[in-house]
Amino acid sequence: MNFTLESKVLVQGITEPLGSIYAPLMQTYSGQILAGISPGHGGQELEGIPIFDLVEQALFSVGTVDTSVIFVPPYQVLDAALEAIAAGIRQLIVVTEGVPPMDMMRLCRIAEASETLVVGPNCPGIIVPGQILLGTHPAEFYTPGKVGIVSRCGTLTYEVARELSQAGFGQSIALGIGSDRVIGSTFQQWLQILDEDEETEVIVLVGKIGSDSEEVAARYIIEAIDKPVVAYIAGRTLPQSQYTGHAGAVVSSQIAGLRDEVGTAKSKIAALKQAKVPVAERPSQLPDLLKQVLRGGTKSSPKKS
Amino acid sequence: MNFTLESKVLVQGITEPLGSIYAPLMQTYSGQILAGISPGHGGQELEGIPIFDLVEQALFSVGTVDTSVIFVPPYQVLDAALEAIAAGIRQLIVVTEGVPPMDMMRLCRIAEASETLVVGPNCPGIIVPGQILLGTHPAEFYTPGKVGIVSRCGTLTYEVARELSQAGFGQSIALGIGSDRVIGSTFQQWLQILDEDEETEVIVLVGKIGSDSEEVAARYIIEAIDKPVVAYIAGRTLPQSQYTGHAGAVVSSQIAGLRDEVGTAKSKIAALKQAKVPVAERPSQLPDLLKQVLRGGTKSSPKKS
Amino acid sequence: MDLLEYQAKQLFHEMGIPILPSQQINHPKDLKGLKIPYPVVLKSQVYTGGRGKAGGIRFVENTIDAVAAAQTIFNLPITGMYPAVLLAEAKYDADRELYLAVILDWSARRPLLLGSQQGGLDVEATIGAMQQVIVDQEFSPFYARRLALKMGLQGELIQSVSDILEKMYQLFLQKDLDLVEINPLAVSPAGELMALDGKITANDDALGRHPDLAALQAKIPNQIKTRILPRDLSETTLVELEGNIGILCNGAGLTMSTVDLVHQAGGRLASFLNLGSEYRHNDSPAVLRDRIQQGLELMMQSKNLKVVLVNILGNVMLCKQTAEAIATHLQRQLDSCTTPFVVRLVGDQFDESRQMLQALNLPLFDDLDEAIAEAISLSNSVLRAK
Amino acid sequence: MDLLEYQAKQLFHEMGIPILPSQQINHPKDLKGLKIPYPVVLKSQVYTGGRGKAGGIRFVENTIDAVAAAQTIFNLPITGMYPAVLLAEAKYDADRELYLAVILDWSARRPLLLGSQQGGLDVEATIGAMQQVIVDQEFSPFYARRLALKMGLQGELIQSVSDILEKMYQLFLQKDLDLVEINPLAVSPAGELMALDGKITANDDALGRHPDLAALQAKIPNQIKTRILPRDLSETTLVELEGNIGILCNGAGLTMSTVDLVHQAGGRLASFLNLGSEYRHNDSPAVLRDRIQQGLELMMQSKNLKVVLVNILGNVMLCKQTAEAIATHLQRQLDSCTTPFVVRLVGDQFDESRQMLQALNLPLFDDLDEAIAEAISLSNSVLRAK
Repeated sequence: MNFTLESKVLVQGITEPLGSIYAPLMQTYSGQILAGISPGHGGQELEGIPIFDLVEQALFSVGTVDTSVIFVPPYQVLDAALEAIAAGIRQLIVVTEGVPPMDMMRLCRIAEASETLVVGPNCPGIIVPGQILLGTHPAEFYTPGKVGIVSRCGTLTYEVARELSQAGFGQSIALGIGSDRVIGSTFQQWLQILDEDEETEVIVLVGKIGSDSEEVAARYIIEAIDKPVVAYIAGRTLPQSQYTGHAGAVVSSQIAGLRDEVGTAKSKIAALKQAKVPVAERPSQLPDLLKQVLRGGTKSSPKKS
Repeated sequence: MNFTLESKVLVQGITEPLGSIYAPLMQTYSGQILAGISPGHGGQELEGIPIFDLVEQALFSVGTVDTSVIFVPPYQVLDAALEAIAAGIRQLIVVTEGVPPMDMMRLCRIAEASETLVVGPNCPGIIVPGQILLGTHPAEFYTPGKVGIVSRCGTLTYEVARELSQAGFGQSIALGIGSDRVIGSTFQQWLQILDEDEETEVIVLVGKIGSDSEEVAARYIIEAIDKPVVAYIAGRTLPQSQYTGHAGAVVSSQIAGLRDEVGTAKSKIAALKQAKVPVAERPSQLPDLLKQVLRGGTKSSPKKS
Repeated sequence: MDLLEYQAKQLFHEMGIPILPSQQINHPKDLKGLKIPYPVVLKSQVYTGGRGKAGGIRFVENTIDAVAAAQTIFNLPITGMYPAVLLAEAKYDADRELYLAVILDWSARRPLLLGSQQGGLDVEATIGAMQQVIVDQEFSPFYARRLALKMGLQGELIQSVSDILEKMYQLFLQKDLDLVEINPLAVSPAGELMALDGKITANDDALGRHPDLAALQAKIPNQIKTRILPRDLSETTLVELEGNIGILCNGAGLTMSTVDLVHQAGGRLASFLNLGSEYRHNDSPAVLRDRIQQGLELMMQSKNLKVVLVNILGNVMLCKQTAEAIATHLQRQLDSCTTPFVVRLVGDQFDESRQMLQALNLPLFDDLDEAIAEAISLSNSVLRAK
Repeated sequence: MDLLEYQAKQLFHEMGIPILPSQQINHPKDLKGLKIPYPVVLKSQVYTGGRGKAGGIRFVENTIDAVAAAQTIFNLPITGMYPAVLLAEAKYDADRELYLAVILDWSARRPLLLGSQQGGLDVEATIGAMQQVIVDQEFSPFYARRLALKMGLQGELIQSVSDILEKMYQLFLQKDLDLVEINPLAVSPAGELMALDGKITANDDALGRHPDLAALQAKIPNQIKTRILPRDLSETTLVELEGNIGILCNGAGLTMSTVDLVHQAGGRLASFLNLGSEYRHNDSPAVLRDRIQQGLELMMQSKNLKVVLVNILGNVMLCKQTAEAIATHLQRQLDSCTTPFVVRLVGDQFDESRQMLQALNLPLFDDLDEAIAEAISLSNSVLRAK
């Protein structure tokens, strides 16, 4: 993971509507956007950011880049990501919503083979408050600190960050891993990264009903995570049929032999409690839970205090 | 490279006509065929060799295997090879002729990523005289010794080996890399392997007109090969239009900017002579050339005598 | 998007998967021109399972019986839905029935092959016997043979069943499917295979690159279009409940959370509406303003609506843009709309936005709990006023 | 296998690559029913290049001119071949002409994208300006954009030319092609693209899995079938020369080497015939015997043949099998065939085979040089006997 003041960043799809809104916001935050990519727009500029037709062309001109933030249309995401990987970029943040699962499966396979970290798609990206913004997070909601937020939501992540900031809990990093069913990096991967991250003291996991992501994450916390984790799950009062995800997902879970109730708030909260993860009833309760777990120290076998 | 008395071997396509002829011959030579594969024939035997439906099933039963020799029909070669690679086998010998180039391109890409050695297709495979037979070489033509034969031909390899054996030049290894335009391992790869092989003292390269394989090999010999090499090129008296390969190959060479005369005996012999590789006029001249180069010592900077 | 059986079978046929001779029946009298010899099976073409138990599948021996049976099936609702089409199909003598499917394994981020020797039943009933193979790398037919062996198949069936699976996988890949299922795949006494029933679910995100599948979607009767998740502006879905507070929100997680908070605070919802995430690549500010306004219009259609709570979070520009969109909406409907609004927005432009909305007598909050308390209080006062 | 221009364009069209309105003309009178407005281009559909210079392409303004031009083109041989079909096509105003191709790079074992801004000319003439991109990993459209940039394209042409290249690549991959070429790809003043001429070479080894292409092959006139390399038994090709010795051999390298040895020893060849490699997966001993016999029958058709030299090498069984096949052939043709045979075989069964052939007065050698000397000596004695 390399998301610091030193990181060099590229924006793919910089002339797309979303790209042209967020690239300047990201640039304002820390000035690390070296170039934007938009085939056919090579030679132009967007608020001082030079635009190139091709990733490798940009790298030839601006030097090595750590991360690319991708705003291209959904059916072009796979190609943009493969272009970045082929050019040697090993951290990708895909903001775009609506990438076909088949494309993501192919991207995940190739990303795994090339050890590329893919965040998203359909995600707000990453913010390291005071250092770097890689995505759509409204910077004003965030303050530097020691809490790592990993979320499966977009705007709800902002809400949670705002509650924490107002309560004096700054963030070491905050990211949304993406709301789609097929995403690059998972809760488990990020829990591991945050567990090892020296700037992070405690982890806030933000989930919602649907899919088995939180259940799998809870299992992983039991096995591998030492730092304290608290969670918030949205959708606990929703009628069960709503928002429990795509029909295909249900078929998949059922056929895959998972028990029927996977995906419900009940199942997620039970799994998290089994992992000794306190679950907030509302975002505004998170600061209290953080105080409790920080008072109690790390979850087990503390590596550092 | 692991082609010794200790090697463990699998035969894919053991119930195909070629497979059922050569598997028993290979088994007679050194008894290293642990299993044969033929979907639908699991549980049967071929002259004592147990047959399985699937490679992984065979490995579960007989343990690890180094090499698979593939005799399946041409359109099934890619699948058989990928099955072997997925099961962890890293040396493949594809005897079958007529594999579509697109399949070979995909196989080469995946083989490179998994560091798998692919010999063939359309090849007689490998023989290490006195140790192991992996393919179709008529064992009676070969004797153990210090000459490594690497050939782009099939039956002509046998002819060359027979001349050498009769003249007292036994072989450390002999192989055909395949007559097709798209093949797994190249002359260069094998020249390198034989250059490093402790059992090989001198290398005989057997080529024929068509393609640029010998020209490329000659360039590689200049750059990277220390041991003495002698060569024989078939087709030097053929009318030029005959056997210079597939129309596509010509287009490819021409468009790729290679000079027109690539592929002719003249071009190949000139390239080899430039690499200080003596070229025999006929197979029966090879023993004389071998005596000359062995008297002269290694080509340059001798590593061992 | 689900396909009907006959649509799925058409795709099977194009891919070379064997299906029985069959004919689409749009009206009972079509049976008089039937080209398939009797006995024939008539099957209700509906999107739900369990049609056999419900009486939606009938075997008939002659035209008179067939017309009568077709009339019955056309008039038989299955989980509330009537078929627009029946499928008339030849009968088949199966020796055994298998189950085969290719689905997306969302957690593994890989396709998954599924198979069982206990086909013909509900999937749920046979989960215990279901075998799985993950397609870990680029597909190759050996993955299919691996499944066939795990299913316990032997001899020539290993190859023939693998061949069907390979074709199912190609279909899955080429058409961006979430699911392709054959259940049952019949095995005749001679070992021949026949797809007797099939199910295909196309991925909604990928429909834009499959005009042939998108055309099938256009044919889906309106009664069941609610199965389709919202994808673009025209399909933002309003979820209606029994209370009186309406929630307009952006993003699924924030919407769920806002619903939870209202419920937890004792409020009762008339409806909620998620405007969708911020991550649509073509969301310019103009598109967002339009979407907010269209969302508000849709929201006003909910029954029992007494208070609207707007909770929209996002980038620095969104605060003012939302306020503007609400203002435009209210000015446009000034006469007809008397429903009170409670708006929660956050951002640098909060004060500016507050002034804009104050001119319309709308309270603007930056604290969500406060906004919710106000919305509930307003909804209660409306109730009391009744 | 090469496709004709109109066949290539049909595939372009199916793939969504823009082509001009066109019509296949089988006879000059077809032009009376022409549906394309004049002016029109008439093009000879032959397999060779250079048809423009040879007069095989003509612009016509009306039906009378068109019929006359068509008659001329039908009667105009191009490198010895007459067209069976003409293509009538609309005229196009091109602002610029590009060259695009996808081929196999045999050495790199990867597909290669080729492009140049100097289209419309002979490839050979523009090799200097040709840009290349190797498709190193799984294809993705960025490889096409990489080529477009290397070609020096700018602005919207980068994307539009890449789109065409992507479609060419899909065609290349789906149909197992050796070559797909568009030359020229016209760019209109408005920036629209149009494939004015195209060339497709299908891979012969893969034809078995492309019935649509194999069907085109069946239509190729006999006069040019010799372009097709031998693939199966029915197509083993006899190469005829001017001398009097015939060589029957197995494997290309061994055949070439035997030809060389005969030439080097002063012999002159009537013909040589390569029975093919031993690596056809379905070569059972019975198939091999049949192939040897059919090879001998084919060999006997060569003009001036005075001596047949058989040189067959292979596994332990092949020696005796070959002897048997020769014996069967000779016994069958005992009366008609007086051509002397010289046979060279090697193997454990050499003695057994020698006995078998001795009964037919055929000398069997295990040394190739000796066999060749004998063949030449026999051919000379035949010459002297004349």
